[in-house]
Amino acid sequence: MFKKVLIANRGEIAVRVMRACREMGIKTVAVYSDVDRDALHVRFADEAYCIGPPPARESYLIGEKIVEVAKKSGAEAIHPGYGFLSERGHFVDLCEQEGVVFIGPRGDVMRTMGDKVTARQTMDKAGVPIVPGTTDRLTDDAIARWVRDTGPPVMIKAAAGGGGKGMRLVRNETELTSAIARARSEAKSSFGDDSLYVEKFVEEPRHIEIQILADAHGNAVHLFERECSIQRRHQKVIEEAPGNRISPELRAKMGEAAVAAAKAVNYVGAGTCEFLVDKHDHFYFLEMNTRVQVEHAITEMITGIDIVKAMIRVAAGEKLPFSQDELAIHGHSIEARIYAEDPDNNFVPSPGEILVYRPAAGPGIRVDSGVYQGAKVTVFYDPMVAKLVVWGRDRAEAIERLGRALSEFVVKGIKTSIPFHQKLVHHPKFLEGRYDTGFIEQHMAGGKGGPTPTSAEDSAEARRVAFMMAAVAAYKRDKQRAAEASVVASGGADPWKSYGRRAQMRGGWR
Amino acid sequence: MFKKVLIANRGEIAVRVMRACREMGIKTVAVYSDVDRDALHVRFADEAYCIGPPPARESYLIGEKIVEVAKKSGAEAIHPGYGFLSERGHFVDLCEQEGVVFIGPRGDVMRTMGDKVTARQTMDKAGVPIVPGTTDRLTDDAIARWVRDTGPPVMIKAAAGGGGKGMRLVRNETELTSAIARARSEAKSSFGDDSLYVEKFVEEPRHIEIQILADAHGNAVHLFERECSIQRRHQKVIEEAPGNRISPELRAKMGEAAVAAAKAVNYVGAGTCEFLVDKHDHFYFLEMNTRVQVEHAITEMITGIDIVKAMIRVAAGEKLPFSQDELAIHGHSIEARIYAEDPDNNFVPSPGEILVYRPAAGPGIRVDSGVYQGAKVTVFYDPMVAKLVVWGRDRAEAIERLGRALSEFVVKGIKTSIPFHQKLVHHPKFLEGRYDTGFIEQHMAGGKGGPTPTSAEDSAEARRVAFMMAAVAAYKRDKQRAAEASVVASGGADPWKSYGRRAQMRGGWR
Amino acid sequence: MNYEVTEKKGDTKTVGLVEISEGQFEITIDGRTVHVDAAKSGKTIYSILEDGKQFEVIIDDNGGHGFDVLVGGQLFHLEARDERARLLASTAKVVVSGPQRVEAEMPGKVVKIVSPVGTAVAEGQGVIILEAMKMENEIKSPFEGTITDLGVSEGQTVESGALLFVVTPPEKPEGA
Amino acid sequence: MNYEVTEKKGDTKTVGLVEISEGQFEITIDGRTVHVDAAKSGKTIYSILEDGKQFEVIIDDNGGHGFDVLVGGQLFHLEARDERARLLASTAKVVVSGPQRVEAEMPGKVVKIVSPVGTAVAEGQGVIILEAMKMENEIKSPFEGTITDLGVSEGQTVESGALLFVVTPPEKPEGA
Repeated sequence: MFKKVLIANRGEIAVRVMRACREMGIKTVAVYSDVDRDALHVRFADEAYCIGPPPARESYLIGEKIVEVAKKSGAEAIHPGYGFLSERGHFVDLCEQEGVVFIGPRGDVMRTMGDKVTARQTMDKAGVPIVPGTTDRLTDDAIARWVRDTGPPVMIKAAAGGGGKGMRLVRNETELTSAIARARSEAKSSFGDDSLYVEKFVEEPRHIEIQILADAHGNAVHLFERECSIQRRHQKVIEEAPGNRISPELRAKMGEAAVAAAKAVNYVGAGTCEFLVDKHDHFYFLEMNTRVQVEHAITEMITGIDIVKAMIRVAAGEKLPFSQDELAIHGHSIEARIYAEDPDNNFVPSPGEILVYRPAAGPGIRVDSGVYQGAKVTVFYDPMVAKLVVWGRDRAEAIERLGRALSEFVVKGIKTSIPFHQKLVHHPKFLEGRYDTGFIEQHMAGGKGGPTPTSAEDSAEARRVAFMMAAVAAYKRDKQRAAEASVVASGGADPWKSYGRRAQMRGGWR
Repeated sequence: MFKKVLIANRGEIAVRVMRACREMGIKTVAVYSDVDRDALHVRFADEAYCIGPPPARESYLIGEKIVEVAKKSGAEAIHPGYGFLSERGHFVDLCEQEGVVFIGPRGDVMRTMGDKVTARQTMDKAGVPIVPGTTDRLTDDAIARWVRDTGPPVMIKAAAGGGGKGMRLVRNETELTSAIARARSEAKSSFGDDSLYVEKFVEEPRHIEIQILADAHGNAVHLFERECSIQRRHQKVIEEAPGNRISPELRAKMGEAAVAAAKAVNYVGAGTCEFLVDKHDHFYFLEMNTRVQVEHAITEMITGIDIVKAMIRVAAGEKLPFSQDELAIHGHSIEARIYAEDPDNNFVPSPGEILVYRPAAGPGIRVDSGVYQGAKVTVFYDPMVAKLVVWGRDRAEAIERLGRALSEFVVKGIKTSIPFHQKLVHHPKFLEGRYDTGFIEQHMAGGKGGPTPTSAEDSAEARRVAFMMAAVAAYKRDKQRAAEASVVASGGADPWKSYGRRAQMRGGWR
Repeated sequence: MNYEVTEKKGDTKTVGLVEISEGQFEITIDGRTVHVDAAKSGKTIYSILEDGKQFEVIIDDNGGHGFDVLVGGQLFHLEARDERARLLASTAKVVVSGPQRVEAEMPGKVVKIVSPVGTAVAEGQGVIILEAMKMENEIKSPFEGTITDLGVSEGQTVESGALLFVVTPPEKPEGA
Repeated sequence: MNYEVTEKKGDTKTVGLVEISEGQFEITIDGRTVHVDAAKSGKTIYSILEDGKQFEVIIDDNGGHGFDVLVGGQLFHLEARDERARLLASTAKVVVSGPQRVEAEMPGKVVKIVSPVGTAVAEGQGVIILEAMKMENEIKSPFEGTITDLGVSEGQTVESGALLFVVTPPEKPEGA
């Protein structure tokens, strides 16, 4: 086993990986940008090295610097977390060249899965169902011909795609020409590659993904599914494991397909096969994520398997310490991502200092967080500050716990998505477990709508208390200002400057 | 189901019960003493009422006041937690008279189990093995005769006993007369009842207890065992579930005995049968706790059952929602009790304000706490501030997690038992799982000894850093004092008073 | 003291308030007077007790008169104004004279200068567009005046606290 | 500046310390000079970086010269003294004259009065035994002198900050 591992990431996932390492008796090396000297992941590490200025492209994305720190500090392996360098094949190659173990699959596997057309070809060959469509890069004419033959609706997609870019839905043949042109131009500017392919559009799709783990000795298992259909602008908001309305047969078939996908590319490490499931329970391979996912924790809750530890073990050459038949689903788990954003103001990011931080706790609650009271959320990185993960004996209990946990989770100083989650977990459609990826758009007005999380009576009571307390707060501030004013009067502070700040606060910043 | 429940307790258990209520959609009523206005359990409640001055006998122990609050607020039931009124039969009777449901067994059941002689008689009749000895209140002569017939070592015990009082070990017949006299006088002064009985002394005893749950419809199940042998002065320090070296056969036999004990008294609610297990795997009924235990959480972790919710359900007349064959042990769980006490100074209590509170978190960790950053720990109540509960797929992983969690758990402002736990979880005897109730006395010099939790190299490094940082802290304070001194010089503070305080701090207070 | 509390796009209520002792208030609202025990423990979140009912209340002061008040999981955007505050505000306005600095509240990148030096601006008129956390924010002039200096240029990255611009109010006739 | 740091029943080391800038120190210990970056983030716990090595350090100031320092789960009881502190301490001693009040640091119950009014006490001699949190604590005289007043009687319950006793130091010949 490794004696020292470098974690090439920040925030909650860096802390998560360090926790696994500490439990395994492995020393950890953190890297940080100038603005992250006080970040939680630095405090959790045995060693920490600054790798550059705040923008990620000048620090967390510079593979050469990170490999250099690994070699200097004597770290034998690098865990990339998610995001940043986690799915960049060339970084994996660099690690290999420099003799540092990359905790994840090989670079060529990443490249195969990173290119959507190649991935589709590979999966098709391995017998994994793919969304009906082409497995080649197509000319405009070829796309038009395919659409004419098959009929709309179709999705035009960039081969190099990701993050919803270079993607266009065509519901009508008249839209086709302009859709192709726009997809190509977006693909060119986003990925430097304007290759396109085309797929049938799956109606009312549900996003179901299968977690897999594979070692270098030919063993691969799946850890069942997660349902990630609750999305806002292609960003996952709430995930559940197991999924809703997944029959044991469908689960088994999808699990086998995911393991087949992994074996087809000699996959080593943790990975996720994302599938679309249509209303007839047909499933189609969408893409494979070749890293640990944000939502891996809910799978850990229902299986008892520590996925990060397993990743480290197989990267060190060990065999998977469990087989498929030792794995079972135990209860139900849900994750709510807590973002530093203002749900009442179109989800704009909300940076700032966390003045009060009281995470939920108690039975059935796990919080993976990258912050602490007094920490600063900066503008430079992903605004996710914590993951609230709950477990219950069944889905009903998990939802009750999630509601309870959200009601006790306090973050003051920045706005968070907690109030939005509270509305979501009270929505009848969510409670029923009948939703698809269109849920937030259709049933919560894109996040602006949704039910009141409390009874009408409690709600009226809360409003009355809020009015009273606004008056109390105003009173207290007036009192304090009066006191401060007298201090200023006797010399000291610079009223010119403080007026400027105050004026600005009233100004455009919100 | 109840609409509103009063929680007649404070601290972590009050918060724990409120969490269960909130998940069940039940409103909660807190009671608090004058010194607890800012306590966490008040902040978690929907309603809160002051019931008197800080000393428990003037507030939390006055059943009449609490029942009055329940009736005034419309609470249909009272959850007593542990300690305080939780095992006082007369309080249960009072609730019944006043038409408020007591969440727990009937008053007569409590009295049966509260008197050790009656409990022994009852268990003996039910076929539950008791420690060999007498089941009657004995005269001095009768005790002497029994000891002469059986031979030492024996335990002389107060019939009304509890908390280690009125109890004397007799290893030699010459000690007998004085032991009887001292046990009687202690029993008289502690319980107002000098009745004694006598038991064989069990050598190298392990403390194994069985959690049971029973409803009012004649159903009773056990939730397997907990091992609570790690004790310091009869106070549990670390608990594990399942126990160590408990064979499936022994587990089944003890479980059946505990269920038989519950059925013998028509028990309703959650309860715990405490057993002593000797080195030959013989087990003996010790006593039954007729309330929720501090350590119930580890059983929740390995079974997935929410014990507090089950208590509330059966008190409301519902049937147990699971049967014995639906219950299974899943993984391993350990609890470490975090006390506000100074392990380096003979475990003296350490009250004060919690300046920094960063509980452990992440995979496999549950913290049940009654405090928060800024909370004050007072001298009036139990010094337990939090329970750190870990879960692992097996005991090894649970211990690794416990070690990791202790290393990230930060409480500043008061001293806690965390450093003591860190030594404990690195002790080879603990790691082996081979220990009895004499462990801390024999292997850790009563708490003063024990291994260093880190390697010699890391330890030396930590010492060097500590020396450097003591100098830095002294430097910073000198700097600040110099700054303050100049303020004082210009008028304001009272140096006479501040000297007095400083001098006193150097004095006898630590 | 009376406060006028207004919900964004909602009700306005008059809230009467008397502080009896530290944290203890007599509050009149909706024609009813209640006793409120507002404890701010650990200098953090309020615990409110009113006739036995307990609420945890989190208040974010947005500057000006705005307060975001979170009660039982519900967020209310409120403005609270009292007689004296109105008075103070008008007094403050008179005090403002001479050039005023406006500084960056968070680090970001200057995307565009909307009002270059010499522009006459109204209160609330945009001066600079700053990108932070991938969002564009318009930095407005706090009052009427002329932009007399810019601390930044387009494309420049600024730190928190950096001077963005200076606005000079129009000179007022004496006695105005 | 040089500090003498002593572990309770252990080593004494001389620690040389230069503050280069806020939180940045050059520290000489065991004959080696290292650079230490001591960040106190969120005004709470130190994060120490020394040549890449990271330590979370929690320091409790016990008053006087004592510091309890927790590093990597290990607690060290240390005393740190510098030249100037010694000087200040001796100066402080001269300042102490006339009766000094000793107050209760936590609420408790007076179990016993060990040194009644009129008792001559040495520095560190017990005066009162106070029970708090079920433990008995001996409250000692901070210096040599005579007990000239008692604020409490046996069996009495006291609040934090209450006067326990007054001790008057012996008069010193001038110029001593």
